Amino acid sequence: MTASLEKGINVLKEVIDAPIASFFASCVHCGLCAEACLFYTESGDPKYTPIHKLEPLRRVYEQEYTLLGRIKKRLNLSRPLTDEELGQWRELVYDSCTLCGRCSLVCPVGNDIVYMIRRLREGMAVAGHAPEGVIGATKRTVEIGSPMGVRWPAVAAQIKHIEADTGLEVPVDKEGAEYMILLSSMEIINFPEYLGAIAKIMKQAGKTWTLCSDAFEATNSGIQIGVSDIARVIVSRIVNGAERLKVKTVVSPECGHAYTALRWEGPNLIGRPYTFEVLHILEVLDQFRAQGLLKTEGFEETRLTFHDPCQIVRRGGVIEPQRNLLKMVAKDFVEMSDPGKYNWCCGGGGGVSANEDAEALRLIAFKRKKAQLEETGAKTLVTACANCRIVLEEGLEHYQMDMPVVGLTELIAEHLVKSDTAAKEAAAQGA
Amino acid sequence: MNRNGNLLENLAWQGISRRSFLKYCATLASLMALPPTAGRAMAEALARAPRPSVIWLPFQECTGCTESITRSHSPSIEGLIFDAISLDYQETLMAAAGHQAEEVLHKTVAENEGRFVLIIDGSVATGLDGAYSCIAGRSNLDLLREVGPKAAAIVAVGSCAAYGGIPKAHPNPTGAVAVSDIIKDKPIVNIPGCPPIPVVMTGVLAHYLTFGSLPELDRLGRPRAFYGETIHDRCYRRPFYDQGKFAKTFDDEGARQGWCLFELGCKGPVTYNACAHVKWNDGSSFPIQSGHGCIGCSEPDFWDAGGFYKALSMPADPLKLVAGAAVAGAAVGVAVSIANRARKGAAKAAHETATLADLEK
Amino acid sequence: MALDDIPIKAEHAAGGLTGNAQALLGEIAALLQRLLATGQGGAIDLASLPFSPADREWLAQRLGRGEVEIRLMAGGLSTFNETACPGVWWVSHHNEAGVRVSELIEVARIPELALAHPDDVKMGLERLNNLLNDLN
Amino acid sequence: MNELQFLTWVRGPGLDIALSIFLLGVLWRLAEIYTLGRKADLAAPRSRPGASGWHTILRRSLPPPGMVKRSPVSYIGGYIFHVGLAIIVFLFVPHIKLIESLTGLAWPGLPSQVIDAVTVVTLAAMVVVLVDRINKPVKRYLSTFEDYFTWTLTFLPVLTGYLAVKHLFLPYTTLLALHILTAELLLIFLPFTKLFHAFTAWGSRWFNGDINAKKGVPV
Repeated sequence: MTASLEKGINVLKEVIDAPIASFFASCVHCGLCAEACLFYTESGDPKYTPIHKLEPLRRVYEQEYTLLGRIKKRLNLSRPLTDEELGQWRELVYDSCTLCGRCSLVCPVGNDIVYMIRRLREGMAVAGHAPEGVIGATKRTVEIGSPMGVRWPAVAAQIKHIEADTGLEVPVDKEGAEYMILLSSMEIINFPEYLGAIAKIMKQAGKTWTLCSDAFEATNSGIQIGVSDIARVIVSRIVNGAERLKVKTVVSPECGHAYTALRWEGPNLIGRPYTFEVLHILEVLDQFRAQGLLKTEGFEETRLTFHDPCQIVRRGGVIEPQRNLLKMVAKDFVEMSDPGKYNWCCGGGGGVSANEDAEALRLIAFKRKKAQLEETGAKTLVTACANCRIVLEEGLEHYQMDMPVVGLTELIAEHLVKSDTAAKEAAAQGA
Repeated sequence: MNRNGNLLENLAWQGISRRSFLKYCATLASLMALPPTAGRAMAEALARAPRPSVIWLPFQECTGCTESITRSHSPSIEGLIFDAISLDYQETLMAAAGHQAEEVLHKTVAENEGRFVLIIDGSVATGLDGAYSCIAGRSNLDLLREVGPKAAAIVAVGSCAAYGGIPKAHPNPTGAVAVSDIIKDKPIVNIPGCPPIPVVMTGVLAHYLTFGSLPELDRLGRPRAFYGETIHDRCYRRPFYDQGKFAKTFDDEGARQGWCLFELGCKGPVTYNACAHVKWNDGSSFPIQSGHGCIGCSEPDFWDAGGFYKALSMPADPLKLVAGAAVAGAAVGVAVSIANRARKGAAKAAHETATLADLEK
Repeated sequence: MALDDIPIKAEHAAGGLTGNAQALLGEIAALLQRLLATGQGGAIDLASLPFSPADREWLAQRLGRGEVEIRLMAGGLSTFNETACPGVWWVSHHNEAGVRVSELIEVARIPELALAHPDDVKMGLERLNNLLNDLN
Repeated sequence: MNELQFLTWVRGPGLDIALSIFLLGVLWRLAEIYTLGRKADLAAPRSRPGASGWHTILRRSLPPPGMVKRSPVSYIGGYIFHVGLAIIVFLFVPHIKLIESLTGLAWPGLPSQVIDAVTVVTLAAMVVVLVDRINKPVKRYLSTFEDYFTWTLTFLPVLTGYLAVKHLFLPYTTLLALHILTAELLLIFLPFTKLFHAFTAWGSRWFNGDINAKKGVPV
């Protein structure tokens, strides 16, 4: 295998840009980013201070791109980065960072710390210091097509089940459809209800849609491990599929980083803007709601709360749709503390959930979510990210909390008005 | 004048009452920051004081100091202090001249060795062996070296004698120095000022006559009683400084309102002297009261301290390097920027597309 | 042109109290107590501490005016004004030109300068005796 | 060298040298940092009111919800000493006079009693944040020599300025000279230490705001 320190440092030299230079020049070591990071707040260990996690990147920046740093290096006043040091930082850069970006929101000098962590991972990964679990997921995504090893036949089998259950068609490779629906392998395996829910909603809204047999998987481990070259390969499948089927809109599923990868990183990875639009499923549902195409009946009676997935909300900009949608179906919806862009991560994003080394720490970090949940007094937890959902379920189980975790799309689907009533209503409106 | 009688009798003879004298002593004590009750002790001591011999030597000077002293309070009650001393040699004031005067000087020095008080005004020229300033064919430097060591104490009157003064101003062509630069082993009282306040001088002499010792001096050899506080501290315009009210020009509304002259270059904050409370011309005014900032004339090297009309917080000299530094900074910036872009370009050129194989060693 | 014609009017800073005047009241009280206990008074020189015109005004107002006023003509006018606290005198010395040269608060039963010195009394007696002799 | 000569030196050649190094450093460092460039973002932007680099420049001056409670000393102490320093540096009349003589720009100042009070509060706040840096595990962990060095560089001019105005410990002239000297040291080191955040924090906030504004997140 061909990972090397030289490759890592070369990549770091490539990714360092004016924002990173400005961020490092601005840091005053105030430590406030630590207070925003659940790995620090829950463990109390100062090594988890976000800005400290960037020390290797800072040293490369200083030694390569500042005159004083280069002079110091020339005079042997500063040590070059070693492979061993980079290895020591794996825990800080991968195990204890979910790329949640909360630190970037509190830094008083304005440093976008997660922007830098994402780029430090570029170098860490090709220097061979990514965690095994994340490497495995990345390999499976590239070689098999999905991080969990799901192939098209498994999806095809699911489709059959769903078509049988709902009596609705699940279109595949239908050219010219308005929406191309993506899935995350987590959903295919653990939450097959999602696809059924989409079929019902699309039917009610009267929209054309399709799956793409060679681009059904939305997740992108390349982003989590931090290798743009690999992320590009993965995202290109979706771009090619969408362009082949000439769809108007590609819909990112209930998966956080898939949205970031496709919506925000994708065009930059392939080096051109898309010819189609990318929306998160929550955005699509909210548009349907606004257009009156989404009709629900009945309400959830129990108290609900919503966990904002970082990549969709703080890192994705989808903030109001989930709230609009919840109001349609929930009588007793309560916000968690720090809702919206200030949400606290579930502790498993950014590849952490795929990383066995991080498991113990992740459960410690979950104490934050546990406290938030207890504070709300909610009986059911709704979210919109399959990865969050798994991590939340594991955390709740570990702390012996009895609380079902539901995907928002499924919840909406459960409350869709039955087709005959819908027809009646439509008729009434027509009259 | 009966110079041998008791001082008070002398005074009475001149129509000056005991109470006038006591009042003068009380005022003097107050000026010297002695306890108010010291006035009486002072009066008693002064009345009994012996009459020490005093020699006044003028060096590189302008006679301004002498003018100042002789213009002290009319009808010169300070002058009466001089009655208490025997001013045996003072070129400007003495009637004798030429060889006669020189004789008096040498006779006095010889007769009073170790007992006379030596007053000096003017700086000491040291260039060309002191040839820049001579009396009777002898350089001041030479004379000081001869007479200085024989004095009981030396009083350096005026900024020139005390610190070198204007003769010492850059580029100091005569190699002017202070008396204290030449004489190291005698008590020297510095009474700086250009000129100094008359009462400061009489105060020092009165102290010497009263207590037989020199008053308490500060690090620069100045009587603490008069030089203990800055002009700024005792200035009646100080409240305006504190309120941020400043005259911006010499004829603006602020100047008319009597606001603080800091911005017009007043050196009051760094000038230790008694002008602001003792004042000049029989206590009638002092420079700031008449609308001009203090020039700091009683401070060492005041002449070279960056200009009389520049506020203390302003640059003392024109900035010469800054423009060049800005150009250099921009040049370094551009050079580093070009080098950085080249480095980044090289890193990009060296990029090998990462594959799965690159994730592991 | 008279001095007052020069259009420079020093306005005094509003308030302008330094707080020193208040501290002085305590010191005066201590001196008075000592005067009662030991017969020995004392004096406070108002020029020796930072004292604004406002401070002076404040102190003068607080101390008030008493019954006795002494004027001394010796090398200029001096005034000794008893304050509303007997034993506390407000003393101002002026020179011949009329400029105030010092100002004190004196704590004594009679200001020291107002008392006739025994030597001066002797001279007075001598003078009287001479007068009597001349008359006889 | 006597104290007036010392003062004249720091007001003259010393100031010239310090301002030159400062200016050189600032231009060099700004060019070094901001010419590194960045890639254009090709993703279709989402716009949301309040999300932009400029908004973030302003918004980051206020603490995010809950943060004051989590780190009260950093915020309260930090506010006090930053605002205090700004008041002292830019609203004390002699300083304005200096700026005016260098740039021609002037504005009204504050009474010196106000400046005195602000100075005392600022010094106290600086001591408190230093103690916090030593006591708080995160800050202690992050701190290097530079953090303590720059604290000292910032503290000394304020302290010497206060002592000079109040005539404490040393003659005014000496203290004024020391005050100017320490301020010059601050200027000299500012571009090359974390103190440079006085310049780059605005750029950093703008970048952060701009990067996230593309996603429609007002950070």
